[in-house]
Amino acid sequence: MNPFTEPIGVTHYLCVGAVLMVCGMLCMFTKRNALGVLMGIELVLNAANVNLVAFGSSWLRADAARSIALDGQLLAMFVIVLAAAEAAVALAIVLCYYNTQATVDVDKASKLKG
Amino acid sequence: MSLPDLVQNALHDALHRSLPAIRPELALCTTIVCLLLAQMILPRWRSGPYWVTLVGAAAALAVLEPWQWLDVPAAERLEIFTGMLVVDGLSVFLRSLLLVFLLLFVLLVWITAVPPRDDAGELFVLVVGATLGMCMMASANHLVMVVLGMEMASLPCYVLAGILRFRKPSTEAALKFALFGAGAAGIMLYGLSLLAGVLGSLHLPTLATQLALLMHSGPTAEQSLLLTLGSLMLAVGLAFKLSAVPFHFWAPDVFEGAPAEVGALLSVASKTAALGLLVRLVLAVTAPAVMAPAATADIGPAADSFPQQTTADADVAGQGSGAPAAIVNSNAARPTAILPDALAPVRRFIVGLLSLLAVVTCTFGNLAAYGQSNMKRLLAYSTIAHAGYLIMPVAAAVALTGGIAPDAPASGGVAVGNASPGQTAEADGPALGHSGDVQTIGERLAPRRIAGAAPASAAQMAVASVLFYLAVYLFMNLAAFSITAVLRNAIGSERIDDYAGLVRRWPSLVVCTALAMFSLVGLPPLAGFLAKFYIFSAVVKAELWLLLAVGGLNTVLSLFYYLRVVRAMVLPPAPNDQSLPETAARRIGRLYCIGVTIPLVALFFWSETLMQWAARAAAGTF
Amino acid sequence: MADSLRWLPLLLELAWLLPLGSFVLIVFFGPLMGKGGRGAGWLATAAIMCSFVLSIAAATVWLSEHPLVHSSARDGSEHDCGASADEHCPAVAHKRAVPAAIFVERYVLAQFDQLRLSVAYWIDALTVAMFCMVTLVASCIHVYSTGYMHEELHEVTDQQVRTADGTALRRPGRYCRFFQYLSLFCFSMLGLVLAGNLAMVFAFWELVGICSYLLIGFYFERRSASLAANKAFIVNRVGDFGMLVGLMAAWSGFGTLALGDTTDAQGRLVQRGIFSQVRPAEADYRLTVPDGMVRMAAAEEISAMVANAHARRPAGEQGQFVEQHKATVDQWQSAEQQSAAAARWQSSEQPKAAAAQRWSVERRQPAAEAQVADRLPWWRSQGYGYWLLVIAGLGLFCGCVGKSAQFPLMVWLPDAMEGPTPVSALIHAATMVAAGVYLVARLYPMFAPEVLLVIACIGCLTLFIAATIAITATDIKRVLAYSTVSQLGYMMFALGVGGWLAGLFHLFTHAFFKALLFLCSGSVIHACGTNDMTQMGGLRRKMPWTAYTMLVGCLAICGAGVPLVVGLSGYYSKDAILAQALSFRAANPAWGGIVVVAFLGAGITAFYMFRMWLMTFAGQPRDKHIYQHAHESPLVMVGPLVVLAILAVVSGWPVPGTALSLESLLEQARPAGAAAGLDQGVLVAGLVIPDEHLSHENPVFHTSAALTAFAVSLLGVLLAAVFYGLPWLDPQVIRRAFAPIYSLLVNKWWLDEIYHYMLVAPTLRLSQLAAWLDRRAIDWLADGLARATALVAQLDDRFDRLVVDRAIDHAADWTYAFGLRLRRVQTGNIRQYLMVLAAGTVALFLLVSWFWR
Amino acid sequence: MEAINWHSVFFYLFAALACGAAAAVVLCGNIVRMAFALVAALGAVAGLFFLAGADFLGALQLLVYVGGTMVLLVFGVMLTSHSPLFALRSGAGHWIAAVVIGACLLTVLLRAALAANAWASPPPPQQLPPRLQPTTSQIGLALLGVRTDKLDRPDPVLQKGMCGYLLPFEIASVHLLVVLIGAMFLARTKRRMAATGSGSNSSQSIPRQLEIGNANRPHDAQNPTCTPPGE
Repeated sequence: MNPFTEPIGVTHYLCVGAVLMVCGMLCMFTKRNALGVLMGIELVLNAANVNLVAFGSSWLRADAARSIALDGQLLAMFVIVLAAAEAAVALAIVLCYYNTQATVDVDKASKLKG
Repeated sequence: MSLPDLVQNALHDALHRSLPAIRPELALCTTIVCLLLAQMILPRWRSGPYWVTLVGAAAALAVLEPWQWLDVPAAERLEIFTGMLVVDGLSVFLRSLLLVFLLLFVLLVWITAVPPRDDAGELFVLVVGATLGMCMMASANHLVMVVLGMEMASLPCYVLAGILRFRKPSTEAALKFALFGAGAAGIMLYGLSLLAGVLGSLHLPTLATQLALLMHSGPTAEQSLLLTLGSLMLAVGLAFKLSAVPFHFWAPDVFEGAPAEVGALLSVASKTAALGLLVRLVLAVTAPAVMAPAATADIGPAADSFPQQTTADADVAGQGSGAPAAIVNSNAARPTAILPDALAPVRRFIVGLLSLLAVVTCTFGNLAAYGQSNMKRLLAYSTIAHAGYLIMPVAAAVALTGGIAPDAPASGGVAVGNASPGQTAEADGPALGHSGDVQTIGERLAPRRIAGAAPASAAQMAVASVLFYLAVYLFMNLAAFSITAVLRNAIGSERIDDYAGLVRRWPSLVVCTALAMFSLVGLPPLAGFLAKFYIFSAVVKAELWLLLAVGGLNTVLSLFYYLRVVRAMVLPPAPNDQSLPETAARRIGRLYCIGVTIPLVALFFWSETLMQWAARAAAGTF
Repeated sequence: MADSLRWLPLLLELAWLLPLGSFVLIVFFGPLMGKGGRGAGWLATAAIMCSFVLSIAAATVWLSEHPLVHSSARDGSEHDCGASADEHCPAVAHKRAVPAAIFVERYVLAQFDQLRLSVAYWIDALTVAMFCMVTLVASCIHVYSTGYMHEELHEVTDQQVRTADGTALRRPGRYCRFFQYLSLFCFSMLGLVLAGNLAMVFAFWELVGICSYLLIGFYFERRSASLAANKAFIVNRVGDFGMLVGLMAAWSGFGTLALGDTTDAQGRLVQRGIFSQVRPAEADYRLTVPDGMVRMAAAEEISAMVANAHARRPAGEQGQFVEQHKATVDQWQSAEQQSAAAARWQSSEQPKAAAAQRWSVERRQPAAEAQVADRLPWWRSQGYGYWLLVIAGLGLFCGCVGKSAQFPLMVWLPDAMEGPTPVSALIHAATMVAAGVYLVARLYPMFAPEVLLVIACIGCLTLFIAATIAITATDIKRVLAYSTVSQLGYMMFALGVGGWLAGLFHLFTHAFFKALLFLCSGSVIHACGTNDMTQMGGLRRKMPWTAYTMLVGCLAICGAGVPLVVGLSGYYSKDAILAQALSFRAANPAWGGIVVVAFLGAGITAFYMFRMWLMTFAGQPRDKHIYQHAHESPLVMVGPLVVLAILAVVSGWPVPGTALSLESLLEQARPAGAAAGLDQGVLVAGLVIPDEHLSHENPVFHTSAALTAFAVSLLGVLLAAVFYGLPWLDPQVIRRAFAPIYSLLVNKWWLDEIYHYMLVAPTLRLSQLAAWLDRRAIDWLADGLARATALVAQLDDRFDRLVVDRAIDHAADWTYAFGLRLRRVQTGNIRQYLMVLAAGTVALFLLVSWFWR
Repeated sequence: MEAINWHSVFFYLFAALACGAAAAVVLCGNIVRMAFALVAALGAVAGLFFLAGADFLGALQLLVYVGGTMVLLVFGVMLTSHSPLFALRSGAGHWIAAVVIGACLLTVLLRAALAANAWASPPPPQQLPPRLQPTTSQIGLALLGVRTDKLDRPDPVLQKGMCGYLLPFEIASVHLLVVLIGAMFLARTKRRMAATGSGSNSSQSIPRQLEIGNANRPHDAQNPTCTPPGE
């Protein structure tokens, strides 16, 4: 079966979302640079957005009437806004951290433990 | 209907119906603006931010008019902003708690002067912003509002954790909080997208009805897989806010790094909102008949389209003892009342999940608190443990919404155990099989009319016990944290060992500490006891014996480390080199501590009003 | 409720709370009130006096609404109903009417499901009378104490306590503290009297206990005092344990602890109280086993019914269901079922927990409820649940046994003499020990005949044992203490044989003369500085007021009077008791023996009281030194003596020209249906508790009781005079002649020793046995076997030390160590936290899909 | 041989780009390269949005994410790049753990994604690639509180659940305001000097004694940690 002749469904998008999610998570796990972790967060949020858009799209499934319609896009829009806000705050915190610790290494942030 | 008409209708609805219902939130928004303006126009008015916030919070509380709800028999359920928010007893109760806490928080920060006064403006913008978000969480009726509310509550808190921005621990705490929170938010969003995709809506009541219909017609394995995963990921986000194990890791570090005042905010307000949201979400999906938007097909979810249980007050007043007739009536008025039967697996799932979380959280929090030497860290673990206690009655409420349907093993264990096996199987048969024909539904409806009465009000009492616990918890934890803050200012330490000999210098404060700690344990002459009593009785009603056992055991476990704090203050001799000259600030600090401790005793003796209010608030939720 | 009656709760409430106010004020400001806290005494006295005035006002209000009628016994209008107990004559019928009482729920503290914890009052004539009596006696004692305790105003040198260097202990005075305790004591007692539900009763019950603990241990530096306080507290705990059992039985059986019916604001019935459940009006106030107890007893049948109903009922078909349930009832009434069920309750071995559980099942199955409700009367007629009622009654009585120092828990009361004398007076006359009798009287309606029989027996035993011990005691206060125990035995005995009024009447008269006696003895002790009667004698010349008021007290307690004409207060009350005892004997010949003991007790009482009086006041002084220093007490102490002496004389008399007398006032409060007489014993066949009115109305009982008691008492007095007044006989001779009996009595029947033995023996004996075995094993088998045994013993010992002893420690240590290990989970590394976040999600999913598939 | 579905082709193209770039973000060690890979991934996601018919959202993604958020991140990179960036590498243990957890997560998520196929079946293959219908005006109206999409929805339950987004739209602005003030507050390096010159005092009022490990320091009498209210 030739994949290029088959129409695209929700599942395809969900797979992309899953991959993005996992990449974002991996990013958060492995990056010692705080900014790297932030980038991972952006990927994770994007994964959710991909899902939402896919579920809201009327082109990707046969019974489009049961999709979440514009709700998907609207929620995704708010997620983008929130992600921007989150990035701003997180970045400010990272800068603050950098100011006091002179590093952006998250592994150095282990004074508080136990 | 033409487009301009639609717009006109929407605007009319927003301006005349919805806006008046969110007056407290509007007052908070105004407070934010006033704070910014005050800083801009009157930069030298150094106590300006305190006054503005105090007035703003008081105004918000005033326009919320919680005292009205003390008398209103049953809360009227009002969906506003075309279903985005819902105003009912629960939301009013939670918002009043949040605003009361805001008021007390402003006073505390004023007294303990953390952070420096120059930063007070920003601090209060953030705190008010966070409170606004929490209010949204408390009355969210739509997944967008869930997400938005949680983010609005979280983001300012990240900054607040780092409010002492030139101190290493503080920035470290903020960084950990922000990264962990963002990760949890990501997971939650992902799960939420899955849920929405399967159920086809973001509007909670619609979603719940969809779920009930889906369960009724029997979901495919794929659908239930997606539902399970989605709800679990959503639960992760909530568990993060609740600091439930294993998603609690941020809590101890953040509490230790952030000032004690912020700790109070995180442990009280944040948890209040999160718990409110949890209650809302689980009740929305397990008792959808209440919300039943499918009952009427008209556009625009006006409040009057919902059959209201105006008789619910009688039921609350009777407190489980009476008024089955009232319930029968209100049940009969709801065409979708059949749906809860189909939801038994969902209930089982949620009860199991919440029980698991509660057991693990409670035990872990109490055990890990044992070896702590830092007061704030100890309180952080105590907060975690209390999250566990608080989840228990929610599980109980979910179990109880199912009534005594014999197919719910969580609640019907004894009934099944006593009836002979053959009969039970016969009775259970049609309930378990999801055959959708109308006759079975009618048959199943009939016994529910008789049997469903008491459990419905028992579930309300379970929710009421959560609310009562939250109200008591506000004072207990605020007292504990403000004592920590006052002591930090006085003796410059947050180590428990450094509290030695305080009893001879500041006996009043030690008494307050003892009261707060004993109340946190749940010892009798204090409100904490009643709170625990109520939640445990809810658990007993739901017959979740494991939860009861774990809760009881943990209460015993927790006694030790709470007592250790008091012991550290009382028994060891005071170091001789320290003198504590009395200053006005210290005296006021102590007075504040005494002030927030008094309710712990008072609420024990005058718990009736609060409990009644909580019961009414809970009744409005069903 | 009549208009003026609405003020009654308020008046009594105020009278109750005033001592509390005084207590609080003294706690906070006591030391500031004058030099050494002198003002505290006046404050406390003023408070209790105000309470007294308020109580009098309450009594006035009460009497204005409930005018007294002439009590049938006193005015001689005798309805001859005959001795047969179950005959319905008009007099009996009217006595079945409900007593006038007010039940007010002042404030609901908390409500747990059915159980309401509230501040509730039960007010009837008894409450009002108790209030007047307690506050009056307490007022006298307060006034007296301001004189008696004046030493405590400044620094006190306690000669009885030696410090480490051998000198007498010097300590600051505790004047304030004394009055603070007194106020609290009065508050607790009044609260107990006013209480309208058992929870409140229990709370104040405990408070009374604590106050007595504090007051008995007032001189806590003295070892004896602190031991006595501990003893009082611990012995009372034993009783309270029984009381808790009774409370729980009552709660689970009645579903409420309130005495009266709870109504809401509109006056609708919310919950039936204990009294109306156990003696419902629709059953003509007969003793009725409440529904709850019947259900508990019939739990097995009920669960079977539920299962039945569950199986048979087609969903939603109500009509068929009713028919079915009727069929089930018929089926149930088959003869064999009946006999089996009737046999069951008598063995009734089913565990309570299981019963409760099944009951809850039943509650959750309303379908079966109607069926169960139908069966209830039949079950009740079969005696289901009766044993629960008995258990509840016995449990509650256990508490009274402890508090009222009945056999076998009477050992604490004589030791309680270590407290200051006014405290003894208060404890013995009006508060603590009266509480037990009061409670028995209050809960009288719910006592089954079997319980009453137990009460009578215990009371009889107590009165005899205590009276005999008192014969040989030489400590003046101990004589009085044993006399109290003995008199309390009388009261319990009276209550037990159906003499509700007689017992209470004696409680009141006894309060007056016992307070008088104690205060007189305090006056003597104050003057002589010693308690020992063997060092006194001839004191009447030095302190005439004390001597003659005490004589009045002695006469009163002996029941002196001209038979059938007039007498001191004790004469009337004791006669009433003995008459009722005779009535009881007539109804139950099998139990008649206990009546004889009661009469014997009356004689002994007269003997030891006069022995005491004569040894103290008559004859020649035995110790010149003490005699020379003795002096009459100040006016502030003598005044209360005179007041009490007058009361001791007149309190049994009706107010001339009116119907107003203590007896007729109490008669108003007689519990509905508790006039007994119609209650037959179930467990003890043929037991009949006779109606008290019969003993009044039947002149046979009345006259014979009066004459016999008089003769016996006279004999006792004469005997005392022979030994101690006009010393014709030397007591030493008698003592030698009856040496075994004397040693029995002087050692207080070895009760203390028996308890000591019983408590310590098992442990001691066991360890001795082990030691003995050990030694024997080594001595006798000094070979390889012995060594093996030794080895095993050693291993066992090690096991003991390492495992058993330290298991508790280890459990704690492990928890702690586990807690410390948990800290290591919190590594502080944010990336690990994030990994746990994701791993937790996955793990949760796997877990969930594993379990919920 | 059926005709090539260009819609699908483009989907695979963008999907591969998004996944590849996301993987590159994970694998890159250099923060700047990571940033560029992230830009690529987000851009590809924007392409996916277009392909799903979400034109406005795709544009928003490009503008806000690629334009705004990335600039923010790059700023951060530049501001903090004084320290050696290349030294920040994780140990092998961390990687192994991360990969194991990531693999588990991927399995679970992919399983869920594939499960969706069962109930949300793709449209029939003969259907032509749909034409782009602009959603901008619908989104705009929705943000005003009026939903005009799918007015003909057959299911009344779902119809009911279509809410207007007026409140989130408005409240998000308050949120952004608060958050930006917070971010500004944190990012401000210097303490604000009060006009009265009392700034030095206020700076001292940060409780110094809160430093960890230094908790035993006795109270410094010259350095009052708090001032009474109303001062």
